[in-house]
Parts: sequence; structure tokens; C-alpha cells
Amino acid sequence: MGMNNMFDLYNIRSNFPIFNQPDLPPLVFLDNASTTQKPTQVLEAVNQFYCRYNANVHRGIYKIAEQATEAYESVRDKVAEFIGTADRRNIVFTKSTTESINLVAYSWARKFLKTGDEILVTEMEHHSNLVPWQLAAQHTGATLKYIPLNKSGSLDMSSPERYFTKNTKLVAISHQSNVLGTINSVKEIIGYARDVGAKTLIDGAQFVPHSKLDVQNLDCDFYVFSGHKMMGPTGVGILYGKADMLETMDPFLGGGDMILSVTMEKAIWNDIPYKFEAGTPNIAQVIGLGAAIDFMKNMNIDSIDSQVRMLTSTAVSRLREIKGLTVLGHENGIDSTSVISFFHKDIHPHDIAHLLDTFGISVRAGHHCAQPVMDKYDLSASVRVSFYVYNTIDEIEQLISGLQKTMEYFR
Amino acid sequence: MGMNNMFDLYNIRSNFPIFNQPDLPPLVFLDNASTTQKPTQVLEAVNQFYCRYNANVHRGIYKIAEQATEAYESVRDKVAEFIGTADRRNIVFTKSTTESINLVAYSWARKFLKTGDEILVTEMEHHSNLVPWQLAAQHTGATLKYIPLNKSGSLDMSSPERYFTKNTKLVAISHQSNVLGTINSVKEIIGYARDVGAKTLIDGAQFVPHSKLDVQNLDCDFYVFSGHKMMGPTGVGILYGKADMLETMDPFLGGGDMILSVTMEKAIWNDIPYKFEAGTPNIAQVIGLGAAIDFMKNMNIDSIDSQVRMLTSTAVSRLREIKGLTVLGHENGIDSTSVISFFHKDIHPHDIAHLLDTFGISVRAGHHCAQPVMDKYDLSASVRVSFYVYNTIDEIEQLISGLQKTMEYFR
Amino acid sequence: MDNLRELYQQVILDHNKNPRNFRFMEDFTVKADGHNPLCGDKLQLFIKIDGDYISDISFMGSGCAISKASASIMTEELKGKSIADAEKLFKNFRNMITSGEITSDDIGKLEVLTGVHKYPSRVKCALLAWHTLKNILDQNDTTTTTE
Amino acid sequence: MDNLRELYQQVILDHNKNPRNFRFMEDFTVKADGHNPLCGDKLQLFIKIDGDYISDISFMGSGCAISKASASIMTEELKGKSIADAEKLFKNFRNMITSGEITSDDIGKLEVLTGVHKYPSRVKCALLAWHTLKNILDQNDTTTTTE
Ligand SMILES: Cc1ncc(COP(=O)(O)O)c(C=O)c1O
Ligand SMILES: Cc1ncc(COP(=O)(O)O)c(C=O)c1O
Ligand code: FES
Ligand code: FES
Repeated sequence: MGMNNMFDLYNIRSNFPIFNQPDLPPLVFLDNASTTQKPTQVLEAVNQFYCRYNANVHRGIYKIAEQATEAYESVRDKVAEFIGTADRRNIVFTKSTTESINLVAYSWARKFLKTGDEILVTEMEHHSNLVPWQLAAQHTGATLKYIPLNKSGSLDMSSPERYFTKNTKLVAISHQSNVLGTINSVKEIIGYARDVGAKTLIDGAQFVPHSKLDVQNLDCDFYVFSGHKMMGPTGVGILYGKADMLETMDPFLGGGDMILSVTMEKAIWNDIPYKFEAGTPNIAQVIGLGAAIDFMKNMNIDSIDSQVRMLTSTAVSRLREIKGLTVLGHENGIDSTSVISFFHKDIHPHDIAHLLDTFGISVRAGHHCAQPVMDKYDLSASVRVSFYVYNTIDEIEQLISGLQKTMEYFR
Repeated sequence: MGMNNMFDLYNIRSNFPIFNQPDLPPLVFLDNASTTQKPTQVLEAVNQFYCRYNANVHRGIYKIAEQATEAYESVRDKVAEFIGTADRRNIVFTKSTTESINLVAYSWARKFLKTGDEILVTEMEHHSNLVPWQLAAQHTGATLKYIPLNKSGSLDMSSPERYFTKNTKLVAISHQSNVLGTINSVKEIIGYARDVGAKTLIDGAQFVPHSKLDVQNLDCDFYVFSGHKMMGPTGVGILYGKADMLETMDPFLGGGDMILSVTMEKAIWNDIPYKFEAGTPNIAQVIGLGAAIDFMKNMNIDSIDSQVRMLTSTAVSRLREIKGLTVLGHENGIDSTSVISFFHKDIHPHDIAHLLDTFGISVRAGHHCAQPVMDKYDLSASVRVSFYVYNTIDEIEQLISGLQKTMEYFR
Repeated sequence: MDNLRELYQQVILDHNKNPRNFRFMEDFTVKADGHNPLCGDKLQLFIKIDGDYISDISFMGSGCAISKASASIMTEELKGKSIADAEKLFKNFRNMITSGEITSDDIGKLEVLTGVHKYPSRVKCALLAWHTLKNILDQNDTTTTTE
Repeated sequence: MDNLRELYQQVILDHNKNPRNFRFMEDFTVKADGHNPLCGDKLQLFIKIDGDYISDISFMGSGCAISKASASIMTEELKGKSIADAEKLFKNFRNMITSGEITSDDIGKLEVLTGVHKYPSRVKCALLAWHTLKNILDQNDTTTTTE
């Protein structure tokens, strides 16, 4: 184990029941960019809710309803603090990153964009940060433009004036690529956007799970991420929005809790963030997310970051030693971590993933919901491994030996 | 206990951890229309997922990803069978009833409605089945009309020709009122709608938890309900839609999993129901819903129905004996169950609910997200009690004595 | 029952039953409407101002015991007070009702409402009349400064 | 490794490495494109029909070992067969690949693919070539009947 491994790994893994099932084969889980495993603390928080104070929020005045409301709302404070804003009204709970992005696409973009306006994305986006803008563009007459990707794995920022123009109204980019692991210079990009008066949305689904985020410092208009990729339950996403942006937006879903008063003819919207949280929210999931954030804070986000970086750089080196394998991106001078995609000159990615699975190693094969990235490399698919804080150097060795056996088998 | 109580109540309650916390005061939970308690079986299913095969669905080819996909998709079959359709493509998973309704409002109503068209709702709707249509009407130029409510608690169907016209394009009504407990004659209403060529959406959030549903027999176009009101986890809703309806609709959320292929310029939609399930779904919650349905089937839905009816009619009689209290609806000849709203001539509903809480009884006070119903009765709020299968006659007696003490206190 | 006494003190029940200054006012200087969206309850507040002083104050409307008692005691406390003192009392009261702590002895009979802070859903009830008052005072401020 | 053998039998590895009839055809009667949206892989199938018989058949494209082997064995099995027999084989094969059961002995070398049914995500791989074939046959049917 590396020098900069400041974790007692045995101790961390002991918090995750899935790694400690006596009747199951050991799990080498290397698909963390897709979803992460959950520590006992998160499952406990969810169970405590269901077993001790399960009630709907915001409306009940009896004890467990007040308790549920307080627990739910306290996670809003927790998320706000975690990402660096003092204003709890900035935090809207959704079901996923995907819903967060669509909320902005419907309630902001469809309201404010028009023919001639431009939405700027990148060629590196997950479909969730691409398709909603295609739909919004179609609907409003706006045009979708994109910053191209270099084969080295970073965005081509050689001539920003080509992409950031007076027509650019929204810049929607990922903080980190879910295929290449590249971390984009979002601060610089937000600066370009501000210079031309464009609003910004940052997709942090891959970044937040292992890196310190400070939205105030970034000064983006919107920031989105998912709970399930940072040890939280499935079914909860976050939308951060500047208060003045959220104020000007139309509501997204109509229903209970998002209105102040309703007659048969019309409704008056509730204040932000409640205006955007219609219906019974994902209460248990939000509470679970709170426990995940506590867990991350206890571990210390910088330690998570360096552990994941250590694993990533080790794996990149080891993978590059294998003949016939090509690793995408991760070139010198590019900030990248946690996610590594590669392909073999002769063996199809799905066959590799399948064989690794028979050795007990879970990796992803496919386009990773980012077909334009695959197109860039003229691939239909790649193999992807992605790390989280509970992974170990030993698991990387198992991966390498699994790959060697696979190549042997297919020789 | 009544003759028609075919339950071993002790046994049923023993499945619900929240009723068996030695260090907490006993919980008399009478706010089941808001959300229900969860049996161990549901919590176990969720925990088993997180502890044994937590992975994202639809994309992974490794073992636990296949297992997760199979578990998630098998609930689709289960729901289909449970509500009476043979076609799994009819079942879309959402986060709530509210999202299900909004999905139809965005993807169907906003696409197909235009000025002059009419959306028909009722004066009895939950805000979730009202506000989305107000928004859709505003957006398309369509007009919102409504079937009025009689003070007796039922819809005024005396002259249907006034509401169902050649302009009526959509009829969106609740199967059961969440304030009055009234079950509407939806089959008749769907018939009227069909006669004028209108599509139909039935909000079954209150109905499905305790009654047998057969969508094929109803022949509605859409049917929506929530998992958390039928012992399932928070964060999962269901949209049933006829296949030809779902086919013609635009997608709702754009993102991963809802497309077949994407270039920077355009996307090709996936087949139904996947076209409507963008992003990482609420996997654990759907799996929990599956366990809730199993639990209901084991109990037998008809037994649940008669138990809830027995509790309701007992409570209505007992409440009507109290001087100064008025029960809304539940008149002779009106089919009603599970939910009872009432008010006291001198004591504010919130004070009643608060005092009952100090006696350990959880009831709801307010407008129950159905202000038009309150307006009808010239009330700003009512007290609402609502039963589920684990409630007991003894709890009704505690409610009655709590009310008596409250009146004493406020005399 | 002990929990109960904590919130619904005898004084509160009394004000609920017999609210003071619960009447329309014809010759008010300013009036404002208050609305608690959580429950739908509404309140109307009337104030007659003489120079810098509140010479008369009354209210009407529907509401729970907490909101009625809070409004009733408020009118009792404010009658004859200066506008500056009313502002001060608003701050002290809001502070007490959200924290449960009494940081100033200038709180008068309002002390009976201390228990409310334990019930977040009822804090808005206790504040309804006060927020309506605040609206009036801010209005009046504006009028004063623009005169 | 035992699990492994179940799916990736030696025959499959061989067909993957040396796919039979893996070539363009110039003088085809019909051709069709297949696409597996799950992975993005694409396949092109060419058929030359003489009367009711498949006189030549070939394929091109990218794909995993399962899809390639499945396509390769399919072409071997179909060459020289009648269209009716091809239809029958399609049904038998689809049945085997989804259920894992061989209900007809008319399945030939395709038996090596039985293991696939245990892996739902790979069933589409094995069916890619066959679905493309089915498209062609249905096309051809139409042509036949409208003549
Ligand atoms: C009749 C009815 N419709 C819709 C809803 C909204 O359900 P959810 O909050 O789960 O979206 C409710 C819940 O109270 C309801 O009772
Ligand atoms: C960069 C990025 N954006 C968006 C998403 C979508 O997240 P979710 O599926 O939780 O909505 C993902 C998940 O894979 C992602 O990696
Ligand atoms: S409940 Fe309405 S003001 Fe108290
Ligand atoms: S993985 Fe593409 S066809 Fe098998």
C-alpha cells in the first residue's frame, strides 16, 4: 500500500455490509462511477426514520411529523454547508442529477431562451447533461453548441471566443467526465461565461463524491449532483441554484407543498426552495443522504480525495503496462481521477467485463451514457473501472491479474 | 372487535417496527392518508438490496448489476399484475403520484392540447391533480373546468352533459377523496369521457392502498398512485398508461437510459416504458414497493378493504355521537372509507390535533392539500383521521376519549 | 397533560375564549391583513396612531388558540406604546418565540407564550399577528420618511 | 473458471477469432442492418436467395465474442436451407436462448450457445444476427406476397 494511504482500509470497509457478507463471494466493486456502496450509518439513518418517526413532512403537527420535518430540513442545512453556501434556500431536493438538470431545462431554459440564443455544452457530457438541452433547444428555437474534446482527454479551450459569444445564454458542463475521469477547469469556464453574460450549470455527479466543492467560490448559477454516487440512497438528487435564479423560474412539478394557496382557478407559489418540491418528497432518502454527508465529513473529504487519486494513478500505471490495452485520457498535465476507461485491441469490452465478472470483479463496459465521447475515440464501447474510498491496491492487483487471464483466455 | 374483523391484529402490528419500540410511547397513528407505516418485510427488501446486490440497473453485465436489474424489473411485472394489466410496458416508475401526474401534464397535455380544448377535473381534487392542469391549461390555452362537489360529499353528476362536451379532451379525477373518503364512480365517469372522446387520468393515491384495482376493467388511459401510501418506501410512484398513449407522448425527463442512441445533434428514444425513466431510477424504493405489494397480497386485498371499512364506519358513528363535532361527507348512499374529516364548532382543528398529539394520537389538521374542498365547506381547515389495516377499534376509543378530554380542556 | 400545560397555559385558553380588542375599528390610521399559509388562517389588524403613539389597536379573523391569544395579548401590550417600543417588543417576542429564551424583561404578559418555541409548526401561529403588525410598522415607516 | 466455460465455450472462442462467412457480398438479394442499442454494436447481413433457398449468406460488423460467434454459426447453419427452415430455426434458437431449453433437436451447432440464457444482458448479443435475419425474412415475405 502506498505511502499516502492514510486510511485504515480494513476499518473503512467494515462499515459497508456488502463487503462483509459471509455467504457471498468477496465483492471487488470497481463500478463506483455508476453508483457507490452504502455504509451501515446510511442504512441505519433510513431504518431509524422508518422504524421510529416515519411520517410525512411539512404538514403534520404531531410529534413524529415534526421530527420527520426537522430531520428532512436539517439535511438541507447540511448539504448547504457541505457545498459552501450559507443560504439553505439554494438547496432543492430532486430524485437525481438527471431530474435536477431537467428541472432547470424546463423551468429556466424553456422560460427564458429563444431563437438565436445558444446553449453551450461539451462533447464530454453524460446524456443527462445533453439530452435535456437538446429538448430545450428544440422547444425554444435556441441552438446547441459544444466545446470539443481533445483525444488527450481534455476540452479544447484553445479558442474560447469561438464558443462563448454574445448569444451564449447558458453554459452547461460537467465538472468531471464519467468516462475519462478528467476534471474540467470549470472556474475558468464560468469566468468566460460570465464575461458574455451567460448563466452556468455544473454537473458535479462525478466530482462531489470525492472532492471538496465550494459553490460560492465557483460562482456558478446552478450545480447538480446525486446522492447515490456518494454513499447515499438511490432516489435523491440535489439542485443548487442561486436564489435570484430560483426566484425568477417557473415551478416545475405542480402539486402539494409547492403552493401557498389554491383555488380552482389559480395557485400562488410557495417560497423557494419549496416551490420546486411538489408532492411527498423522498423523505427517507434525503435523511439517508444526510448520514452519507456526515460519513464523508468524518472521513474528511481531502483524505477521500487523496485515497481515490492514489488508487487511480496506481491503476493507470498498471493498466498501461499491459500490452494491447489503451487507456483513454489521463495524459500528463490533465487533472484526472477516480474513473479510467480503456480498451483492448482485440477483445470486445463486454467480453472483458464478462470475464472479469467471472473472477468476481465488477467493472462496466459500454458507452457509459456518453456516446459522443465514444464517437470521439471511434469506439462503440470501452471498459471502465472507477474507484471509491473503500477500494484497495489489492483489488487493483486482482483487476490486473483478471485482465491477464482474460487475454490468455482469448488468445 | 367487530364480526367482520378477520385479522389477527396483534399479528399484523407485529410486522411494523414502529409500533414495537420499547423505549418510545405507543403510537396511535391515524394519519394514514398522508403516509403509511412500513412492515419489516419492506425494510428488509430495501436493506437486502443495499447489503447484498447494490448496483445500478440496465447497464451493468456483472452479477449484482444483473441481480439489481432483475429485482427492479420484476417489480414492474408485479405492479402490472397487481393492478390488472398483462402488459409490463404500461408501468412507468416515478418518484410520486405528483410526478406521475406532471409527467402526463407535460408529455401528453402540453403536446396535444390547444386553445378551446377543455380539461375536466373535480372540485374534490388534491392539489397534485389540480395545479399541473392549471399549468398545462395556461401553457396550451386550454380551459380548466370542474365537476362541482355536493355538500353531502359526492360529485354533482346531475347534469353530466354540462361537463362532458365535444371540447373535453382530458378528464382527470381522483378515485377517492383524501379529505372526505368518498370513492367516486370513476367507471361511470370514464364512460362519459369515452362518449365524448376524452382521455382519462385517475388519481388512485388514496384508493389503491386498500382496494382491488382493475385498470383493464376501468379502461382509463392513465392511472397514478404512490408507494409510500401503501406501506412502500418514500420516493416511488407509479404511472400506468395505455401503451398507445405512452407511445405517442414526448419523453419527459431527458438523460441516461431513456435513449437508444445519442449524437451531439439528436437522440433516439428508447421503447416504453424506458422512454420515461431517465437517469438512475429509485432502485431500492421500487424493490421495497415490490415487497409492499407482496405483503398486501399475502394479507389479501379484500380483507384489507373490509378491515378499513369496519374501522371507518365505527369511527364515523362514534364521532357523530360527540356534540359540537360535524363529520364531512360519509352520508348514506355515498361509498366512502378510510378517511374522515370533521370540525368542532368552537375549537380550531390545529388545537384539536395538537391536544390529541399530547395524548399520543397522531391526526392531521389543515386543508389536506385540497383547499377547494375546504372552500366548499367554508372552512379553512378540518381535522382528519385516516385508517389503515393495522389500526384497531381500541385506537378509535382512544381517539374518542382524547377528543372528549380536548373539549373538556377548551370548555 | 403536563406537555399540554406547557403550551396551552390557562391564560392562553382565557384569551382564546375572550380575546381582548377583538373588534372592527372604523377610525383606524392603518390596517393590514395577515395570512398563515400553513393553515389558511387569516387576521386583520387595525391601528390608530396619534403622533408616535399607538392610541388604539384591534384585530379580527379566524385562527387557533395560539394565534388568537398571541394577537389578543399583543393588543393589550401595545395599546399606548410608542411605535419605537412596538418595534422593540416585536424583536424581543420573535426572539423568545423562536429560541424559547427571554433575553429582555420587557416582554410583559407575552411570557405565557414561551412554550410555543418547542413546536415549530405553531411558531407561525404565534407570529401571525406580529408579522401583520410588522407590515404595518414598515408601511408607516415608509410613509413617515417620505412625508 | 467453470462459470466461464459455461458461456465462452471453445467453439465460441474459435468462431470469434475466425468468424465464418465474415465478408461483404456484392451480388446479394437482400441485406439488412442490425443494431444492439445496449452496447452500440452493429452488424450487416447479406443473403442471396435462389428460389426458396438461401444460396449464400455473409455478415460484417463489430461485436462481442457472443454476437460474432452467434452470427458465424448462424451463417454456417443457414447456407443451403430453405426460407421456411430458416424461420423455424429462428424460432427454435430464440426459444433456446431465452429459456435455456432445447425443445427441438433441429438446433445443430447452435447448441454451444445454450449458456447465454443465464445472462440476460448477453441474450441480445446472441440474438443480434438473428433479429437482423428476421428483418430480412419478413421483408422478403412481404416482397413475395405482394408479387
Ligand atoms: C388523492 C391524492 N392525490 C395525490 C396525492 C399526492 O401524492 P404524493 O404526495 O405521494 O405525490 C395525494 C397524497 O396526499 C392524494 O391523497
Ligand atoms: C457526469 C454525470 N452526470 C449525470 C449523471 C446522471 O446521474 P443520475 O443517474 O444519478 O441522474 C451521471 C451518472 O452516471 C454522471 O456520471
Ligand atoms: S393554526 Fe392557523 S394560525 Fe394557528
Ligand atoms: S456486447 Fe455488443 S453485441 Fe454483444
